[in-house]
Amino acid sequence: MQTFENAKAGDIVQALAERIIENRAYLSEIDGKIGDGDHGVNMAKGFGLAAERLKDKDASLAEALETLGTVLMTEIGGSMGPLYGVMFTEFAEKIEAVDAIDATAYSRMLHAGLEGIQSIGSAKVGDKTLLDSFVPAVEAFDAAIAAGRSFAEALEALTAAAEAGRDSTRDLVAKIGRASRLGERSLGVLDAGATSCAIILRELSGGARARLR
Amino acid sequence: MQTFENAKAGDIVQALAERIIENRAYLSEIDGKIGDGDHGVNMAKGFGLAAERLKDKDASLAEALETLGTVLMTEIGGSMGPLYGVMFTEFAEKIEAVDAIDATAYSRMLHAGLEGIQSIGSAKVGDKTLLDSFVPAVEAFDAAIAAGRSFAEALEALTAAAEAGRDSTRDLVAKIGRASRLGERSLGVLDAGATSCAIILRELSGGARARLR
Amino acid sequence: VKKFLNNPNEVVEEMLDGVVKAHEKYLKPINGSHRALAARSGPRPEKVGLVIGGGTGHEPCFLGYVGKGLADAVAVGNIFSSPPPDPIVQCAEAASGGAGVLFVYGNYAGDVMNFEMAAEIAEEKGIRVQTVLTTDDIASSPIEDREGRRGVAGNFFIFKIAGAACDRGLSLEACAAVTRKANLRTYTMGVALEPGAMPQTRRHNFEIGPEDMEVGMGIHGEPGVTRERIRSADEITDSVMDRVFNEMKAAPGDRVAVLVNSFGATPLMELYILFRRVQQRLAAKDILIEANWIGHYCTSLDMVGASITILHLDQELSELLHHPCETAFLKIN
Amino acid sequence: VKKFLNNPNEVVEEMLDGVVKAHEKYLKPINGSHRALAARSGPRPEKVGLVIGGGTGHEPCFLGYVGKGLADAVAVGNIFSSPPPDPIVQCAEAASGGAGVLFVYGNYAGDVMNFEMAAEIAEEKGIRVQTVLTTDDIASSPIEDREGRRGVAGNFFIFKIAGAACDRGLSLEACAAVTRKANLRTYTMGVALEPGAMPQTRRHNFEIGPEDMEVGMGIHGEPGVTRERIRSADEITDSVMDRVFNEMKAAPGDRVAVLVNSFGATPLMELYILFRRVQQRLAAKDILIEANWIGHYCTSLDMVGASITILHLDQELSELLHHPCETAFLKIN
Ligand SMILES: Nc1ncnc2c1ncn2[C@@H]1O[C@H](COP(=O)(O)OP(=O)(O)O)[C@@H](O)[C@H]1O
Ligand SMILES: Nc1ncnc2c1ncn2[C@@H]1O[C@H](COP(=O)(O)OP(=O)(O)O)[C@@H](O)[C@H]1O
Ligand SMILES: [Mg+2]
Ligand SMILES: [Mg+2]
Ligand SMILES: [Mg+2]
Ligand SMILES: [Mg+2]
Repeated sequence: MQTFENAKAGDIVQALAERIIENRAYLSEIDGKIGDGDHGVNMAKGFGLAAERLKDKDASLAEALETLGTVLMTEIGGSMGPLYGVMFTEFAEKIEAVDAIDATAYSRMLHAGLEGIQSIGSAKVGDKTLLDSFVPAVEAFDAAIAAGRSFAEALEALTAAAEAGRDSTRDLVAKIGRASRLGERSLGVLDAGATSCAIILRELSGGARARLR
Repeated sequence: MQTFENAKAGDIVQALAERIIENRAYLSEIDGKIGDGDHGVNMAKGFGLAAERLKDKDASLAEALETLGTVLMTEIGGSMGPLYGVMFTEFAEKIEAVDAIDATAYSRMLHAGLEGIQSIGSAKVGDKTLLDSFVPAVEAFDAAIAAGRSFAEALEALTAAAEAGRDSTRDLVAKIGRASRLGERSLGVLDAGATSCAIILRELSGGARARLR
Repeated sequence: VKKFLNNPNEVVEEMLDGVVKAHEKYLKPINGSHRALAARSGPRPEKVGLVIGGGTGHEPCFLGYVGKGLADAVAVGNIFSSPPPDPIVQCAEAASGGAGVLFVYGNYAGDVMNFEMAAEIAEEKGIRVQTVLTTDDIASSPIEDREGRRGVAGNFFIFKIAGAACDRGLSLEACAAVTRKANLRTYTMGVALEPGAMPQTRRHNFEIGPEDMEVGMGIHGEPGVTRERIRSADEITDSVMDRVFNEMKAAPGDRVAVLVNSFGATPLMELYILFRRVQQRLAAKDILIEANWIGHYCTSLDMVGASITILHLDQELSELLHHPCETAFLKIN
Repeated sequence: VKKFLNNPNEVVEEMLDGVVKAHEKYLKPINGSHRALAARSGPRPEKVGLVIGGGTGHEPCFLGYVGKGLADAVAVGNIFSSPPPDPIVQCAEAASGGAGVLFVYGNYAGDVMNFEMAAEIAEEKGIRVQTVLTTDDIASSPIEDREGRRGVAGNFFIFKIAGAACDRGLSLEACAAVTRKANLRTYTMGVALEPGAMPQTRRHNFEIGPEDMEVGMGIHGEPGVTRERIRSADEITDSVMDRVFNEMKAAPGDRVAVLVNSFGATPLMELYILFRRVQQRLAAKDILIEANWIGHYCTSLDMVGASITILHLDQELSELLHHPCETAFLKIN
């Protein structure tokens, strides 16, 4: 059975932060089309802060996720502070005690994060939010495992589903949050949160996959 | 000796107002380059108001000039209200008692207007103001008469000199008023007041010339 | 878009440095942080504390309304982003005089999540918290979904009423109730002619065509509810006032307060032209303007546009509106 | 450039309709005219009357500073144009309480001519008039020609001092003297990033390149004194403050009042960033900011830009600055 080591895998979060910072302008541009344009700026601020704290810490994945979650939750504000804050905190909590993370633990982690988001945000799939990336990604992961695929394959399925989910937001009318005021006018553009969520999931899963033993 | 009748020549002022109103945007555009852009707007407002008052009045030139001068002086404000206000009021006063206006009366009128302006404005030729149109125009008129030219010829000389004077402002550095703050930056553009003054003098003198007997 | 800036990433910090120096008469940092500011004279024992807050980019909202008789503390977020829970909790603690704390803020997902977390933490610390969400933007949702609307410039009136109620020593429940009433009687609609630009990008998020305007504009630079052809000031005002009259059940003789608010770049001259028509429309219905404010009260960076807010007064609201206050941007005596 | 307008040719009239309705608590038309507005409580027997005025497009200058403790009457011109003598005379008559009238206005050719004619007429009517021209714009002429400088946002302080002197019952000569002193101790410099646009044309008079700014900008949309590359907010502030320090002979321990003024479209956020640096520069010289104002106080339509004004206080000016006043845009108590 494939697993990856929790210890020292905090680098994954560093890489994740780099990706978000790289995409700062892009994410704000997307948010600007139907939102207020702060998504990339705030995300980059939060992830950058966390990356700084983690520097040279040799943290485990759980520790790194915990740091990231806490920074987002306590220092960033906006929608993303609480939503991604709770997500990463839940991620961290679920793998805290796991040394070698297997598919089951990974799935448990994903579900906990998802539930965290849903408990404070109360959005549903189809509302044009990050859930449109997240939910199909988790489903694809679980389905792949249930179908007997390997952890690595399931991670690939997860990434692909997250990105398909992100792309699906283009054809959705926003039902929640800022963009929902726009009604039909929100059609035709990606959701900013779904886009950042796809980036996060790709990086996290890619990092895990590269470490599988 | 050529003269023109004061009575009913108020139409000249009407035509003058039309010219100014036509040039509203142009005059403001020139003023905008090195001034505050209000010259055309304010001139058109004042001349338009006067034209309205004069409508169907069959006024003499003196009466019409008096109306114009008073409207400018009392209702327009800015630099042009007092300057052109005093000029037209002085014009009116000097020809008030003259039925048939000859070159001497016309010259007396011009000089009175000029002195009026200088008494309140204290600008000199070369300062890049309307005086750069006005002063050479009056000088050209007087010189033509002194040289034995006809009233009609002198009026033509006046117009030509006013326009040459206007053009000369392009190469002047403003020494007074708003544009003087710009120093060398005021080079290369016409002075707004010199431009409107040339329009006024052309229209007035053209109207007089057309009525000469 | 050109701006007076140093490091665009430090724009909020630098602004707050300026704010804290400029308004030290009214504001003091809580525990040294510029993200949680308390009124120098405001919080006092047995008075309900009023905590407001939200993102930056709306100046003088929210920090301009902190002081005696108005808000006791303000939590300050990043541009167009709610503050995180921590400064909100600090505000609650600073504002608390033992009689509970009232949170009043605009109804946005981010603000709701962060203020709710803060409220939980404050409750755990023994501070009773009640919350009123402002939802005055009548363009943002149909009347059936009044609770889903956003809070925009009407904040100004709702904060004022809340602050006065607190200052008069009402109970937490009574303060919340009258603030809720003020919110229900406050009607705002905004129109933008040009979007603003974030300091970090100095570009417009989106463009409004040369002949167009965004109607139902919020205060975060996001597009409005509909895009329409630009019309005359009176026609624009009429369409706003028609929407207001549709919801506000005002009878002849009723009194209102009016706020004509610039979104940032629209100058006073134009606001007065809008106010002129607002006054005409109200007068035609025999509705009296008891007080008015015209200027920059709740902005969206350098957006070109304006909003009109009507507060439908009753005796109680009128008294609270005129209750004295002393803050950096609103003084009533 | 988009604006909220009806008939562009009636923009001043429509604005004044709005102003007169909005501020009827402070202002009343003199003889029914909106071009001459008197303070409802202000003029009184034996008090020197303060008359201010100028063109429109500078709102809240000048009409926002009329009321108890400040100006007694304001004469209102067209956009960027001095009022004609008649409304100024009406203001003088309304403001006169028998102790003379003080005219305070910016040093512009048009204003000087119209106010001087009005002063003559008022004198003929038996009203003693003294005049103080404001010349606070340090960029507009070299120090040798201090009297030739223009009056810009420093008007705010100079009017305030003049109004307080009048309200305290000083003689006409004493009022003029202290106002003159205030003018001599007031230093302003402005920078524009984009020009404004006249309502009649809705176009910029001239363009400022994307990387450029106009330095030494006045308040009438005319180009500034020099065009420079745009720099950081701190660098801009430094160059202004260097010019101010060059002229203001302030010693450590001296006190000043500061005005950071938006020209129209520049939002508060950026003004605070400028103020932050002003404060740092003054503090480094041990100069104390006794009071500050940050916002839209003397504008130029929708111009993007800001000016910084320093009033070098002494004991007398400080007392007059803090003297109570109550106007639409300045309340001190
Ligand atoms: N209730 C919610 N549940 C899940 N995601 C949400 C919710 N509300 C908003 N979002 C996500 O947040 C994103 C916007 O994030 P951001 O721009 O940082 O915050 P804000 O909208 O407060 O400016 C949206 O694109 C959407 O994906
Ligand atoms: N002292 C003066 N004497 C003669 N003409 C003057 C004087 N000052 C200004 N002008 C003229 O006034 C013109 C500007 O007029 P206008 O734009 O209407 O007034 P303002 O400068 O007050 O905006 C200048 O172009 C100049 O020709
Ligand atoms: Mg956003
Ligand atoms: Mg001009
Ligand atoms: Mg936001
Ligand atoms: Mg002018």
